[in-house]
Amino acid sequence: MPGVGLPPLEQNVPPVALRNYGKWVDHEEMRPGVLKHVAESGEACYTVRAGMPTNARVSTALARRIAGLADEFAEGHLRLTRRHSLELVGVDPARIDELTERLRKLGLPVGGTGRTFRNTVSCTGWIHCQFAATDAPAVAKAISDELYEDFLRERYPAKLKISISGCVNQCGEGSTADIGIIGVHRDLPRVIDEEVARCEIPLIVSVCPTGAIKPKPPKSVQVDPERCIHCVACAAPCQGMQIGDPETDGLAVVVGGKAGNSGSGPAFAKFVIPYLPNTPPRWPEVTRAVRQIVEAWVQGARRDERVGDWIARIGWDKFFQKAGLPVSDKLLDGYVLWPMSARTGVRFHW
Amino acid sequence: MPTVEFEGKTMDLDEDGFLQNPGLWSETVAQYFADQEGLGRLTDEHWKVVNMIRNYYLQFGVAPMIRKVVKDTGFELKYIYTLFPSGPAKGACKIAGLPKPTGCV
Amino acid sequence: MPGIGVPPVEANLPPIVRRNYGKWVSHAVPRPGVLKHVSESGEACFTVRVGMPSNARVSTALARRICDLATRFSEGYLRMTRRHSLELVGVDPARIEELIEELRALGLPVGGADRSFHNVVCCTGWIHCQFAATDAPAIAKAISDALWEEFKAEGYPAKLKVSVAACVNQCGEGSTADIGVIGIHRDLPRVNDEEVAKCEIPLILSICPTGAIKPKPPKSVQVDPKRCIHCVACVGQCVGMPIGSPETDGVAIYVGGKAGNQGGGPAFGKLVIPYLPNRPPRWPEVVQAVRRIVDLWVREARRDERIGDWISRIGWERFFQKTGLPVSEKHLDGYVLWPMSARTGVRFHW
Amino acid sequence: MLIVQLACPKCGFVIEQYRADQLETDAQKQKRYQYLRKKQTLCPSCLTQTSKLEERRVEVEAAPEAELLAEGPSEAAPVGEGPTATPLCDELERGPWPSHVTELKQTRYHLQMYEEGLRQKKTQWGFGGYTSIPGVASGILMRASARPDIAKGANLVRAFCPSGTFYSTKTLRALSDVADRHGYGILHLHATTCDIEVLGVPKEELRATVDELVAAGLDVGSTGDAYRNCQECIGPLRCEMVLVDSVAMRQAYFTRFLDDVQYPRFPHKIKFKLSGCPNDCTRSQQKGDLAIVGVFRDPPTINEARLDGWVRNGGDMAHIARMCPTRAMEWDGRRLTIDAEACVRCMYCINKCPAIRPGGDRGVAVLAGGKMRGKYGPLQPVVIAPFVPAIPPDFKEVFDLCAKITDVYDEHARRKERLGDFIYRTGIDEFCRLAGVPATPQQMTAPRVNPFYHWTPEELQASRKEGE
Repeated sequence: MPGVGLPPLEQNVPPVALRNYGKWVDHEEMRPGVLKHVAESGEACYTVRAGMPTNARVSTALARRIAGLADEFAEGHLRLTRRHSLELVGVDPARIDELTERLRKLGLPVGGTGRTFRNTVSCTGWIHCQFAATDAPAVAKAISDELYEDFLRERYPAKLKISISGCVNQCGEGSTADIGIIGVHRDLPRVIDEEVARCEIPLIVSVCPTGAIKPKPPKSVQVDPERCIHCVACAAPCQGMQIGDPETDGLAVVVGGKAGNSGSGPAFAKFVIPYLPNTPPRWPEVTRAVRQIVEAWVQGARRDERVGDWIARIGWDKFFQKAGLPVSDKLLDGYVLWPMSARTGVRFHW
Repeated sequence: MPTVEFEGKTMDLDEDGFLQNPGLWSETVAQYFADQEGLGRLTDEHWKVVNMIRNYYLQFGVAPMIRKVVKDTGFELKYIYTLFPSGPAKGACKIAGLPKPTGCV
Repeated sequence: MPGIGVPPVEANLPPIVRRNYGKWVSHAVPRPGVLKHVSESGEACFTVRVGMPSNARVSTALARRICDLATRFSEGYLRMTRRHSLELVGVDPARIEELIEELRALGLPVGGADRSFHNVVCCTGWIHCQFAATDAPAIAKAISDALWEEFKAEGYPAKLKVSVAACVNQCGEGSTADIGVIGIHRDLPRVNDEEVAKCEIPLILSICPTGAIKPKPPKSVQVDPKRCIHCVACVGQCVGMPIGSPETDGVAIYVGGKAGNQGGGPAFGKLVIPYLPNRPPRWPEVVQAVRRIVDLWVREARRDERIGDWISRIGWERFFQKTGLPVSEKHLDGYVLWPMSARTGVRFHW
Repeated sequence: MLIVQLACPKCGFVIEQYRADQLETDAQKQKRYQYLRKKQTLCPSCLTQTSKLEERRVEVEAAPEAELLAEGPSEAAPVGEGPTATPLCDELERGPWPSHVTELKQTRYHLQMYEEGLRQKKTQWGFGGYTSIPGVASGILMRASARPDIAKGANLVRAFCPSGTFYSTKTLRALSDVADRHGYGILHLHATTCDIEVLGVPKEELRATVDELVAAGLDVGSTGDAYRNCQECIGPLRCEMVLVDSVAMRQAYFTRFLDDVQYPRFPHKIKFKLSGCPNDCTRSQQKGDLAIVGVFRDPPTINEARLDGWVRNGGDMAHIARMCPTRAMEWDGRRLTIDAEACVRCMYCINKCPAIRPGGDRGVAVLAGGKMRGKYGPLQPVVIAPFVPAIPPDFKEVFDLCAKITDVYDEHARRKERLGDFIYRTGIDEFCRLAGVPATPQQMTAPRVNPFYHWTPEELQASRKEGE
């Protein structure tokens, strides 16, 4: 029966972490993928970080193999980070090379700490979700393959986090990352009258942020194409509102998101490419765009400047110039937060 | 689409057993759904919740918020889950002949 | 007959300005209230700037005397600035002292240029306006009297502009200035059914920004006190909705507005005191508050920092701490631009 | 060869086809054919929902394409040389990065669903939502299949990750056992709110799955309009920056709010995130309906001796001073000073130089209203209280405020309105009034610009009295 809450700490936390709970004083990035934390007592704790299959989709077969390595190298404990990477904590420093090799044999690269390309975060996409406008795991795989070397080596001015969401619901968090990919639908919801008749019509009408949905007597609704902003809010509460079309679905690229308070502070990423088509299985247009943005950043940013900080310094005007991206009216926010996006004054970068 | 014959009427149900045409609802239909849910004979307390939900739905076209159900019936939330083990949204709404509350985002 | 448009440019220009049209190369402020502009040809043009009665209310008697001075000192021409001060342009530098003396005899101070207290902009107020919640000219007079010496000297870190608007319609521009005083009503519009019946009711409803006004059959409206934000939008549309009461009307004080793009860039002033009562004829609380803010700014700001620039450097939390002004939820913007006012992240000044 | 096709009556898309001779003899095919003829099907091309597929008989020369003859789970799909049933999935196994497809192939997941998705550029999954079974009000999610010809819909069970997202191998193996026994044998480590997901559980095995997860120490929940799984940063378990005990705080959250987590009752979901310092490793300041972030009020401390050593070893203090976002640092080559007035405790210098550490006087800031979609799109949570003491073991002050915030939300929000959308609609001032939170300058980027604010009758009465 549910209702037990969390397991006791001892059940899953490795002894080295329990011994030094709240007593950590220092840490060091030894090399990409290897962290050393030092506690008050002087005890050092080595962590090895590895990339995981996109969407953190792990077969039980791989999970068991990872568990085997954890038994062998990390006192039977392991950890998943907030970015879906794997960490073995409390590894004997003399055996790190061996562990790295063993992980490589499992296909898991060691890296993704410091100024590197980090493990991507992505949602389930077409593997198992009805909303996905694009396949986040495959896009994540394509980008990860493209930037693979940068996961292993520190070539960047600062860390680079890339997240991919299959749709605007953003379970894959596109908006939070330095570079985000967000699946977008561009067509109107198709109203299936018989289905809508069984839904809560006032709810469908009220969730629409632009008032584009009006009741259509006797028991259906109609969508005003002039007003619809393809937010899919109506698709969630009613299966009679179907959106999506393989010919017109695709994805958008956003840049400059981050969570921490340093640099320019926490911010959502901003749209820079409003639409790229779905081109499975490898989405070459997307990887090309990401590469273009990454290289402009690597070239232009100062040390410690994440993508958003860099852009905050040089200005969006310059960003589009340097990244070689076109600007369109789609990038002008006309929605709720537009006063934050529209510029006042004439402090331009030319 | 699954159907069920009841009191001489054919009722369409969705895959989770929700009534597709709320107009066919009656108290005996409610009892039928309660049997399907394994609740046995509906008590006055069950009816209090069912009637509250149904009346709200008929008035506003949407299911009431759970806080409203708790307030209007005077039952604790956990007790409502005891009355309707699959929950006020699913269990009680089904018995009250409402459409299935759906969506996960 | 109307239809001639504006007079020819030359018609009212002093000869020295006509001669050097578009050829100005530099300017300086040799002494408070005196500007020296130099043109390509090397010709220097001296301007004397003069404080004017509040609201630029000038009797024809005073106007004639000013004309006499202009005839004697500036070839018969004069100018009004955008901040209601008077300028005599093209004055012989040898005669500036004499002119200042003559102006003093008329009761008009010379000053209000560069790092000083500039002429106050204000609206008509109770002199001649039906909307005024306070009397802008009297407040402008009270503040100008208090900062009288600072008009004639240059002791500030940067210029100080104060504007006074008697109601939220802001003909007196409170929001644009370093310190703005804005008259506010705090009570609800009183609906006079008979009068409202003669107005365009749909217009009254649609102009209300918060939907606080609902029709009251047969031919009137009612106001929801929870929703009304005292914006007086409805008051302007219908005589049947008067607002205001002597006991509850008063002023609010805004700080940090400016137009130029330097420093923090163009911005509106921000609310710092939500309400002070109307205390004619001298509004001592308002004067005191202005004095307090100005003194602190003078003490703490770096050279060239206008009030808004200074606050954006030290942070609003520090501003409130240092001025000792209380903060209430009225300072939290809950209206259209609130996402720009509410803070995200935790980058606090303590 | 005679082919029997079932096509969409609207757009003519062939949804399924069979060789006529096989349809005669193969009972399995016959059954599926009958099923499709009767059951509602969603046309993957034009998305018409229909129960009346059009039947066509066509004569073709060659054998029909393999993918249209998909016959269920892909474990039978040939691997290795030659054309396979899943060429697009196979492509995603190439490249150096670990592949999710390789993982999917080792499980009972119906890979053909994914292959078809990639081929048609469209998800093959149908409508889904939260569901519950007796005794388990929260933690189960179902998703229908839009291609019942390939795979049935599937349920998934959500469980809370353990503290700090550490796993003992015992727990991970137990989890793998559950996923093998009842699901496809695929794990999701983790889903968006840091939940574990066991995918592909048949309806009748849901209860057993839940019980076995709970027995392994992994309680279930985190679906529906409830408090969700609370995400905390690694905190005291392996981080020197942590200002407040985020791990103990999460434990306290579950102790206090377990019922609110497991019995949905709110207008919409409420996601909780706890970060021990302003670095915000849980991204609470973007994603948290309620975001709790550790903060410190005293200025950062400088360990002079350590700084000397660090600089001697090549530490670039001049760069750090230059990059300080508020220019609060001065470095003359030997002495470092931090202007406490200008410093906003952003953590940049602390992250970059081990000689600079967070100052004292620590607590948490509580922010509310973050989310990624909802009605008004992505909104960052806004500061409700900039400093609340965080006192273990129960962190009463912090969670009292959270409960107050969600009470106001529960009482006043509309159905399916996220907390951020509700605050957006009501206005932050009104929301703070309702929640009884005193205003602080730390809540504002700047005070308001417009002069339009509410005055209460009491406030007016006070003025009137004064006037008498």
